[in-house]
Amino acid sequence: MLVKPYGDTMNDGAMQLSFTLPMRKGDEAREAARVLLTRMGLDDPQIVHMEAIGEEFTFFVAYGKCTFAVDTDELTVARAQVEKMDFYQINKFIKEHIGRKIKVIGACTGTDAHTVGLDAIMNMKGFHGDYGLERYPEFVAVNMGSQVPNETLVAKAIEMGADAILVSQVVTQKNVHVPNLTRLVELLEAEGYRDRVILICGGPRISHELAVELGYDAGFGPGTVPSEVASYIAQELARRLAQTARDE
Amino acid sequence: MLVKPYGDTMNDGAMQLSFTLPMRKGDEAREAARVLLTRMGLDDPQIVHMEAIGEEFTFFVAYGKCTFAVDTDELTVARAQVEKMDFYQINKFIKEHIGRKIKVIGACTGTDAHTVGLDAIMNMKGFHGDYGLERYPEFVAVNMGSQVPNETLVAKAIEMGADAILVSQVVTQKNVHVPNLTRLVELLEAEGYRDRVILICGGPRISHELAVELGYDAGFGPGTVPSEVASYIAQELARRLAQTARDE
Amino acid sequence: MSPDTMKIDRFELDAGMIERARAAARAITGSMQQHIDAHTTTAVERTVCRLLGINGVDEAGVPLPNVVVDAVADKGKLGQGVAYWLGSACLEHGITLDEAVLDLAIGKLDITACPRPKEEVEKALYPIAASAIERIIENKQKREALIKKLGLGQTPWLYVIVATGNIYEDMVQAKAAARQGADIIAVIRSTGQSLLDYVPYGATTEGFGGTYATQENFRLMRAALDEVGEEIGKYVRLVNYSSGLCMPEIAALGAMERLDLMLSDSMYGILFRDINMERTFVDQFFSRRILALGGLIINTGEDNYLTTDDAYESAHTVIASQFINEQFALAAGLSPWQIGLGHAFQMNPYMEDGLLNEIAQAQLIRQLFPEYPIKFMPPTKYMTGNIFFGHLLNAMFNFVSVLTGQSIHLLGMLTEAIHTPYLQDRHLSIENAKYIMNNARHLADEVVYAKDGRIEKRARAVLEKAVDLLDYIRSRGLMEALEEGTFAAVKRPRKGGKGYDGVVEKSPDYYNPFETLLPRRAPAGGDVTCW
Amino acid sequence: MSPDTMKIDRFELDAGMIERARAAARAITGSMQQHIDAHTTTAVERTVCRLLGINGVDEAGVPLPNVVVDAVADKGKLGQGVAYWLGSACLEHGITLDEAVLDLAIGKLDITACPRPKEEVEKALYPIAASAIERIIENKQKREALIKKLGLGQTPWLYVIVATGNIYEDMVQAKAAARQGADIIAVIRSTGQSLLDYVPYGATTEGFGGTYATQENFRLMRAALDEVGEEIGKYVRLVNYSSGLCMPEIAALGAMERLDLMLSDSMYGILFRDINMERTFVDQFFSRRILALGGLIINTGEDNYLTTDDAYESAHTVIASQFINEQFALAAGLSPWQIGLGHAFQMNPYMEDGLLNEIAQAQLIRQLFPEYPIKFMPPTKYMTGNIFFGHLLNAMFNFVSVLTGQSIHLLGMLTEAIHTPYLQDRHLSIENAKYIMNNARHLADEVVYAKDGRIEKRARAVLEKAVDLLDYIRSRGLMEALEEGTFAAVKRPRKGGKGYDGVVEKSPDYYNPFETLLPRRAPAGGDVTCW
Ligand code: B12
Ligand code: B12
Ligand SMILES: Cc1ncc(COP(=O)(O)O)c(C=O)c1O
Ligand SMILES: Cc1ncc(COP(=O)(O)O)c(C=O)c1O
Repeated sequence: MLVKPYGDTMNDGAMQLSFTLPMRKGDEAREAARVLLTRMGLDDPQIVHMEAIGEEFTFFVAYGKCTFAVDTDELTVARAQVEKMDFYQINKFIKEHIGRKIKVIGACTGTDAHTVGLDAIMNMKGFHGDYGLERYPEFVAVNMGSQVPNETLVAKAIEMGADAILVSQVVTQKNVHVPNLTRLVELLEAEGYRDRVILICGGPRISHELAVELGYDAGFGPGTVPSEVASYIAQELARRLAQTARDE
Repeated sequence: MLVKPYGDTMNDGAMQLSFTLPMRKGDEAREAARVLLTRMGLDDPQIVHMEAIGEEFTFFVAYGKCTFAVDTDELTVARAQVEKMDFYQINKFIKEHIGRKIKVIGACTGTDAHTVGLDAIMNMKGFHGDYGLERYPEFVAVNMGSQVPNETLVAKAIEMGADAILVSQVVTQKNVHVPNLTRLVELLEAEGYRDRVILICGGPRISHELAVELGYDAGFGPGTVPSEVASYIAQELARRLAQTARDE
Repeated sequence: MSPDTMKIDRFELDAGMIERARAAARAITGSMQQHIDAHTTTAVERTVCRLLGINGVDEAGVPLPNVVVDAVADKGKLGQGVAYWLGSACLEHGITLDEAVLDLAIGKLDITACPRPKEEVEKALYPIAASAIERIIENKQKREALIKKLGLGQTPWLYVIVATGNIYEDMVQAKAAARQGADIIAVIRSTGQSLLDYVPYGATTEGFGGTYATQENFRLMRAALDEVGEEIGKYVRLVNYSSGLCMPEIAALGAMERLDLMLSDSMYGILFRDINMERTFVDQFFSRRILALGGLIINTGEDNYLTTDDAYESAHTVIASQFINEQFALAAGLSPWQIGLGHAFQMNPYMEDGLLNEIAQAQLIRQLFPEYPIKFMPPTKYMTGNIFFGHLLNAMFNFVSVLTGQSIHLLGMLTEAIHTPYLQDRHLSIENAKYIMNNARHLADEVVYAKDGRIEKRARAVLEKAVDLLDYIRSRGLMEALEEGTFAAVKRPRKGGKGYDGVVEKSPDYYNPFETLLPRRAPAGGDVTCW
Repeated sequence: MSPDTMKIDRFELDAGMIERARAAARAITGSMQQHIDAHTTTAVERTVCRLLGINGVDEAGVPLPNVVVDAVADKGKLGQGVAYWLGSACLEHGITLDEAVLDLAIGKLDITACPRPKEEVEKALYPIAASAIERIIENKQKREALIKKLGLGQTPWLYVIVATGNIYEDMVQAKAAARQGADIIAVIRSTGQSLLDYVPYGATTEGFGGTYATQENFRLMRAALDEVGEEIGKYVRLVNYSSGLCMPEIAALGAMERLDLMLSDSMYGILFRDINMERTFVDQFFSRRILALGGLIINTGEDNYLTTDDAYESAHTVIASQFINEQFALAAGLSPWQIGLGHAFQMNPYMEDGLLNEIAQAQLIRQLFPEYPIKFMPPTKYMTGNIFFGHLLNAMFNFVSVLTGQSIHLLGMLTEAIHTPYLQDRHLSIENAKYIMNNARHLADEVVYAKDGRIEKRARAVLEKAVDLLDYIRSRGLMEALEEGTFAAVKRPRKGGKGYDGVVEKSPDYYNPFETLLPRRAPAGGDVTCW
């Protein structure tokens, strides 16, 4: 199916935009804004608001009609492959398929001090009425908290023999999280531990796609609940163990 | 100069968008939104909000980095050619260059009943402290008000021998103003009066560009003040009279 | 003060002043009643046709009520009333009403040819008229039953418009809005419909800035809302506009198709559509009697004054007009719970303490008309293309509404200055109202306004000016005042404007079966009678 | 009640309860003072260096204050104070301070080698220390003169952040913000700066989520704001963060470069940066004494508690912490007009009557601390990517601020959940605040809260819980309470956290020339002394 944005009529393509141009407010700035919108494939672009917001800056609000459509049949949705299970199912699954407790370690790495997201996944109380990993009898969960250097995390993970590492990255300005996340992969590889662990990252600007691109096994974005993460870890670990058993 | 949208750093290209897709909320809808933004030339598109707003509709707020730039040296700004004059200068100009009062007639045509904009230009009190045409001693201004059929306007214009016709169009949904404005031009042509009058339209969605495209001499958009319109009429009429004098 | 009246009686107002206002308004509307009772209009007569079941269009697509009324008017015989001639023709030729209309439409019959004694005609038409009344009453009962079963939302009721131009698209949007939390859905009419001297026919898919009001569109939307209402467990109300050259016809169609509210103002058409005033006063009376019977709530249009006039300077004209609309409404037999007087949040947002003035105005109106379902209209005048700023004006409007206990709350759209609402605009506006009203739900119970403070003083000053204006109108006469531009800064000539040729003096033998079947307040100013 | 106190004393509160709170807080901070007076820290000693004019970096880019302090610490001789050793070295070798530092930096000199009698050292260093004090006082006077000349904005003062990471880009944005109407500009620090145990050097152009706080950046921004201030005719104030491992150093740099406000909390670093508590309590005291002298306003960080704790459930922890911060501040010699206690608008926006609770809290704080420039922080926790909804939360926050007379109003950004502010975000936020505050300017004078109503009751309940908590902390001890997770739902071990190794017990011959030059309240709890 082809879809286009919808204002008040199917396929009208209506979109709202706002942006700033580093130009003095006036006819020329308005025209620049219009041309820009046209280049973006917007039909009938309307500059509905133009305002000076600093000596050489002009703020615009605009509407236009998007001329592109997306074929929904051709979309490929990147998402960690999991079958959703609840608290009880997960613990049962681990007992049956793993036969021992799963060890996980989590941290907000680098200079990041935003612990609320990681805590939501790891702490007892969990998130949105969904228990955190600490509450699962079949998980051993260590939460190292905020601003943990990658080196410290790797050392601790190896020390405890972690099956999974959970990294939270919330500050993403100027893409500061990208080198930090990459560095962790490099360190794990250097230690020869990368293949022995399920490596996961999460945060408001993290997508599964980005995570995979950076060398992680999975990524979790906004609104994630702990059971999704627990399901993934349990199933992925079971899959890997089965694989190893087959290989041997 | 090449300009790009500005968020917090020169040329970062930052833009905000919001739109609705006729799809059920979910990963697929998010991906469709992302693909759409990519097609529009937005780099690093971020879907920052996704919400179901009806059975089969999802609302998105997004940010992205525009990859297009506009060369300001190549912009051509469509605008009625006028030298700005004030109330006194205009009256003086008319006395000197026209030598008689200028007759103008205005109306909100078709089904449009939004008189405030036209009144702002024509009535005594004017707009933003700028007197309306009725106040000018050198103008004879007739305001026919709202919902005037094109036929009635043309008849009255011919009857009074109007030098300029001022049309206001505020309702523009489904482009209803376009056929209505076009029809007026056709009627004037049929009556052989088109060349004898300065034909002007105005309204919140009217641009000079559009006006010219539809066969008008000038178009005035939001924020227009009466003296701009008066300056234009006076100068344009003087130009035409001079032209006729030369031709004869 | 009981806890309940405390919520409403926030200001110390001079009761004598309020009584003076009502007395003046009663006098003003009372003298208009003579004119009203002495005239009928083409619109009223078409409405009689519709109530008698005349429907459909002729071969040229002209609605049959127009065909019938025009035929009678052409003969100059509308003074007797269209019902009189229809009844006569049926009796004369021994045919049914439908047959008479059919024959007339194909030019086979001149219904004005054979007048019959009025009593005979009355007898013949009474059962048909009574069954029309029956249908309207049944609708009213159906509504009451559904409300009892499903309930209504909390006040202020959130009222949103749909205006795609296409009734089927409107239905999608209306259902989405109801799911998002709207309590009331208005289908805005196409630009210019109010100037049509007929009601279009059938389902329509092409309107501009709105969707045509037709009986079929009413039916379709009613069904859609009933459906979504069952789904969400709330009776979702439907509104249209009983304004323009077809004011009473639309009222009748609305009553027949179970609409729940109608925009219905005694002067809006005069001021904003340049409809002749003599016509409007007659039409509004007949319309409202139908709405009274149907149990619809009317919404008056004082809010519109503030689109052309200044909301601070002319605040008193809104109040004065409300007193007039109130008296016209009572005269037409409407009950207090049906009288949704209108006002609006339209002060310049850059005014220091503007919010205090808005609170003063909204609270004053609440207190002057404690039993009425007051309709509060959103900011539109100062809305610009800056949707972010517009969203804030709407927020403060939502705040004032919940703080002052308004009843019918028309949601402002952040895109007001740009286009008729998109689906997402409506969503954002409903979200806005729900957040603020819930978050400030009981604030009204917790704040008291300082005695003789800025807010109370402003309310008193507005009331005083309103009373002075009413006294002035009373002394001048309402039509004369309208000629002078008293409201909305608009001047209208008594004999000018659209539809004046449709005003007809009733002849002494005028007959309209609904005159006696519809409610009205006894002319003496006593109780409502349903004769 | 005089008209002025009426504005502030909106609630009937039990005066005894308030006195109990203050007494408890005084006891809590009083027992901490022993620890404070008995210790110094690497940060305090570096600050001494900075005040003595030691600036610049060594060849490896290490700031000279760190080079000096580390050298002394390495010898285990920090207990005497770095000034003692510096003074000794100068006397011993007959060199200037600069020369001593230079020689030390290149490894030519061990300054701890030759201790000299304390009185001699004192005599040698006094003129240098006094001139540092001089410079700070001059800055204060310069500020006062500029304020007198240019004036300040109306309260609530609009406070916005710039955070591009690049000081030059920040200057552009700060000037634009000032032109748009901001009163106060904060340059947010780069993520992680608070954990650096040194202050970076020079102008910086690469920060993440903020711009490094350096002396040169301070100077550049101060100049930019002075420039735009002249242009717009208003003294635009500048803020930075006296938090983290360099708390007192930043205070000193701020005082030297005429910053006007400093984030300065007695416990923020402990709770939110896991900085050791023994260190923090020492550092905060010294920092604040410098700020007291410089005439800077401090802003405390109780607002942060509500980012991890629930704003409704834990409202009382904010109040309790404010009483503690107040006493620490008074102990450090700050005047009431300098004590900007912090709180925030962070309740769940979907809570019915949430706004009433926000009003109760804001008004309660206003009333408990009537003379203080209260800092009100915007909603952040419930901000999402829905910027339209976020703009509304900010609107209601702005409303509560003007309604309850807050002083320092940090503007919420509609893009809070997305990125550090864009130029247009800041513009929209300033527009939001200006609209609402102007439109509701005197509403505070016009509303009275119902006696024993929901709002007043809530305020009383919060106060009671706060007093109970303070009594509990008094009985347990503050450090113990922090170990238990009393604030922000965060537990910290007394001997854990960052920077613990920088805490040093003062030896009996400890020398710090500023001990006697900076203000503090006489330990007995009496008046402020500048010895
Ligand atoms: C609370 C908060 C703080 C608190 C943090 C307290 C704490 N202990 O966490 C305090 C006040 C200390 C703070 C400070 C700062 N903050 Co802050 N803060 C926020 C705020 C308001 C909420 C974040 C939050 O708690 N979200 C709630 C959680 C539940 O959501 P979440 O993190 O997305 O987590 C979910 C998913 O992403 C996922 N997830 C997250 N992590 C992980 C990990 C794994 C393994 C998995 C599986 C899933 C997962 O699951 C979670 C549950 O669904 C946001 C703004 C906002 N409203 O979003 C700014 C925000 C994140 N902060 C920001 C900044 C810049 C800072 C500072 C750097 C500012 C400064 N210069 O001083 C400082 C320094 C912090 C530092 N060193 O990191 C910026 C980041 C900008 C950017 N995009 O880079 C934001 C967006 C605000 C802004 N617009 O400027 N902050
Ligand atoms: C006031 C108003 C009304 C009043 C009009 C009263 C009156 N006598 O004018 C009332 C309440 C009656 C009304 C009714 C309707 N309205 Co209306 N109304 C508005 C409103 C709030 C303000 C318009 C206004 O007065 N602007 C102020 C003037 C000064 O600005 P302006 O018109 O742009 O004029 C300036 C320039 O454009 C220019 N200009 C304008 N005309 C001319 C002409 C010439 C010759 C020149 C040189 C310059 C010029 O100069 C002026 C001064 O700078 C707008 C929303 C908004 N905030 O913009 C909706 C709006 C225009 N209305 C709208 C609609 C749909 C209607 C209705 C059709 C709704 C309905 N179905 O019932 C009705 C019917 C009206 C009809 N038949 O035309 C829509 C139009 C949507 C669209 N883009 O098509 C709007 C945008 C609201 C909305 N979002 O739905 N409306
Ligand atoms: C009383 C009343 N009738 C009708 C309308 C709508 O206009 P129209 O009659 O053109 O549909 C309004 C406008 O809001 C109104 O207030
Ligand atoms: C008291 C205090 N200091 C500092 C900060 C800023 O954090 P950082 O110290 O990491 O720069 C805040 C946060 O808003 C604060 O409230």
